[in-house]
Amino acid sequence: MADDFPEPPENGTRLRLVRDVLDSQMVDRKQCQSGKVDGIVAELRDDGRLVITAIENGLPEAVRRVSPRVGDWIAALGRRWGVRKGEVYRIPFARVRNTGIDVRIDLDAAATPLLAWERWLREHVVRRIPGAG
Amino acid sequence: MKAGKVLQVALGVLTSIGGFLDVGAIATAADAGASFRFELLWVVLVGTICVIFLVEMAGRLAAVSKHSYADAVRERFGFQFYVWPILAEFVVDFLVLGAEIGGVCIALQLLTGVAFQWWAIPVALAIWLTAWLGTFDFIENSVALLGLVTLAFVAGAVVLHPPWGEVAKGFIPSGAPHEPAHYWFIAVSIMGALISPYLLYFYSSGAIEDGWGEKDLTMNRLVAGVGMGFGSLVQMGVLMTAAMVLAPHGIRVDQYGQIALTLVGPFGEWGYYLFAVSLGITCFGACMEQALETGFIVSQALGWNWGESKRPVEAARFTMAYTLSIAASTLLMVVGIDPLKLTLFSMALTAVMLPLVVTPLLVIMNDRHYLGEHTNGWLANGVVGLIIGLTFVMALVAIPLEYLGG
Amino acid sequence: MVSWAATAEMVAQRWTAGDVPTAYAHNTLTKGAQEARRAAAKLGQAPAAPVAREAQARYAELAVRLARIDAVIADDDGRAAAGLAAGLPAIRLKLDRLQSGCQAR
Amino acid sequence: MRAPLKSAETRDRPLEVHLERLIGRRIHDPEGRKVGVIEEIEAELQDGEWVVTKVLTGPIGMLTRLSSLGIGAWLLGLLGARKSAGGHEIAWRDLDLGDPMRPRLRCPADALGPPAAARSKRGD
Repeated sequence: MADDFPEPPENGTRLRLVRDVLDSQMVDRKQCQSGKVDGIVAELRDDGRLVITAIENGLPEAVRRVSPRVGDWIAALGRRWGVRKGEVYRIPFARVRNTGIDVRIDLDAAATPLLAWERWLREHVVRRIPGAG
Repeated sequence: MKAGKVLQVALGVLTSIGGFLDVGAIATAADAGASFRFELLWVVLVGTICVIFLVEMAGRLAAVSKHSYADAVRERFGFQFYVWPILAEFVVDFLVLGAEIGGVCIALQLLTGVAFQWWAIPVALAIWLTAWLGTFDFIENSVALLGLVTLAFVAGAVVLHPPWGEVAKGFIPSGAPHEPAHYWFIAVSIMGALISPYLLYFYSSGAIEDGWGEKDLTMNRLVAGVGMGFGSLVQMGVLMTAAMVLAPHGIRVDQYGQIALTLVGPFGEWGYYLFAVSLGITCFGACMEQALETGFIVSQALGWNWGESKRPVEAARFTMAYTLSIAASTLLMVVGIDPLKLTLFSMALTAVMLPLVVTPLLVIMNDRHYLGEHTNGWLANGVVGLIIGLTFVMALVAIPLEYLGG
Repeated sequence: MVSWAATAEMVAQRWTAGDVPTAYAHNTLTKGAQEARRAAAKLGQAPAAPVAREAQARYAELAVRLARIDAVIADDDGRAAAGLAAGLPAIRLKLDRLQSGCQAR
Repeated sequence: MRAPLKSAETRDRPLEVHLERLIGRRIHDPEGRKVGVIEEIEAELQDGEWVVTKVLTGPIGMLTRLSSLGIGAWLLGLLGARKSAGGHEIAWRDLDLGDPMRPRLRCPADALGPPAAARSKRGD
């Protein structure tokens, strides 16, 4: 855990998932903008409880909320040409902290597929143009 | 207020004046003056008041929450709502950027006589290079300060000795003296050009680029009120010169080249080149804003790292977004679409999508998570409510009016 | 179309006064002549009402005159341009009357 | 990256639910009567695990999601919408998510009690 990464909340804390988590900006351990929360995954346990296991990031998942067919189509496009192969990336909910408006995620986004497009464009396109910095 | 702060406010006001005009504002104001003399001045005034409130709110939202309007709309209304305004904004950006590039090309055609299509690619390269190498501050301040040349329209209007009585009457809202369809079509186009969605998206992103905080709220209000207020004088200057030079001869605006005559009237040969330079600089500044805005809304909608103040390497996806946007819009000019027709069409399209963009503002500006204790007062809420009502009316009448009076 | 006639008239005057460059005058006059020809052709398809025939003739006359002004300007002949431009107001008035005549009916 | 599921694991893996796709779904009670549209989902931290506790429906749910109970309630009042048309807070155990796409209420609609009024003035 990074030093400034927020501590886990105490028991009994309540969370409004749509307002406070879904579509929120994800900020990683190094304060880097790492995408939006496109989905929230939960598991229906045998004892009937619905436990939240992860949040998801990926354009196909966001678009599926508008139209499942178009979402699947984008995922197929991604599989053929995408840098992330149309995969939706999951972050365990234990690594997620809701702080005010943004959502902090306890990982280094640069080492995950979250910034795959950023890395690919930087190495294959941007760095090759003079003045890119 | 400390000296540094005063300088910052002065710079903010000057850049608002220099950056106020764009191709839409010039085309609609000249058309209004040529067709109805001073009758439509009140529309520019009402539009400017709306702009002042919208710009102040966009700046306040970003200064307090460090989030832009695009961020806030997606976070609060969800992707399934936000995908529609952003797709509509893409189409409008694509067209308006094409029209702005067209404005620069026309200016170069006026200066050199070489047809405007030939200038499309060089202009696109100049825009891209400025965005690639420049920082947000450099672009905003340099281009907008050059934009002060547009004060030539104000000077032109004064030199022509306008009938001040008739001018004053023009500020009182009135019905159409003749050709009602054309009258209300221009009125909607003026409002569409002034209250454009990019205001909310661009100004909130700009406040974040400039690193504004709660201590800058007073400056935000001054820059919005004084800057935009004086900025509208320039647009009124365009309208008044057209009213005094074109209207008496029954010249209607069908082509940008005709608008050059508005400054040739008061300043002769000087006026011709002043117009060309004003058009070129104004549209170049607007090109920079439109191209960056495309980068802003994509990045903020999908949560990417973004920022014109960052080097391209530090925000690869953001820079690719505005690069593709410039390339795509340039095709419109290479193909030789008439910039004035493209401008008026994109103004009408803007009017149709405005409600989708402005309505969420009423919710967000009253959200304590974003604004803390700086949420809207009853006045601001009242004005936003009026603006939303206005945008719904404009959306309903824009297309029929384009057909009837366009 | 009256607007284009008036534009051409102002451009020709401003050109002779040296206020606008030749290329600008050429672009504007060519565009005006093109619009006049298009208006004449459109009227050509309309039913042969006398007013339509009259308007078509005036548009054709306007197109020819604008092309001739453009030509003399290209030859840098200021006096000829001014002379030809002097005939424009007459055409414009006729077009005005025809247009308001049509609207009145 | 999700590890590919091994065949043994798929059989006894608990049912997975995408909560974001529940938003906007209409809930029906056992007799098929409409109860309301899901607008917000609330969870609570219980022994290290976030457990879904209740679902909010109707305008109140949406206004809570937009965190604009204050302006929202004023607008609803302006539009003459009766406060009682606020929507419901449905406890999780009263919901049957056998088919996540068609959430059903386990008890009849009227057993839910009166709809929640827009309580807090300032958007909490």
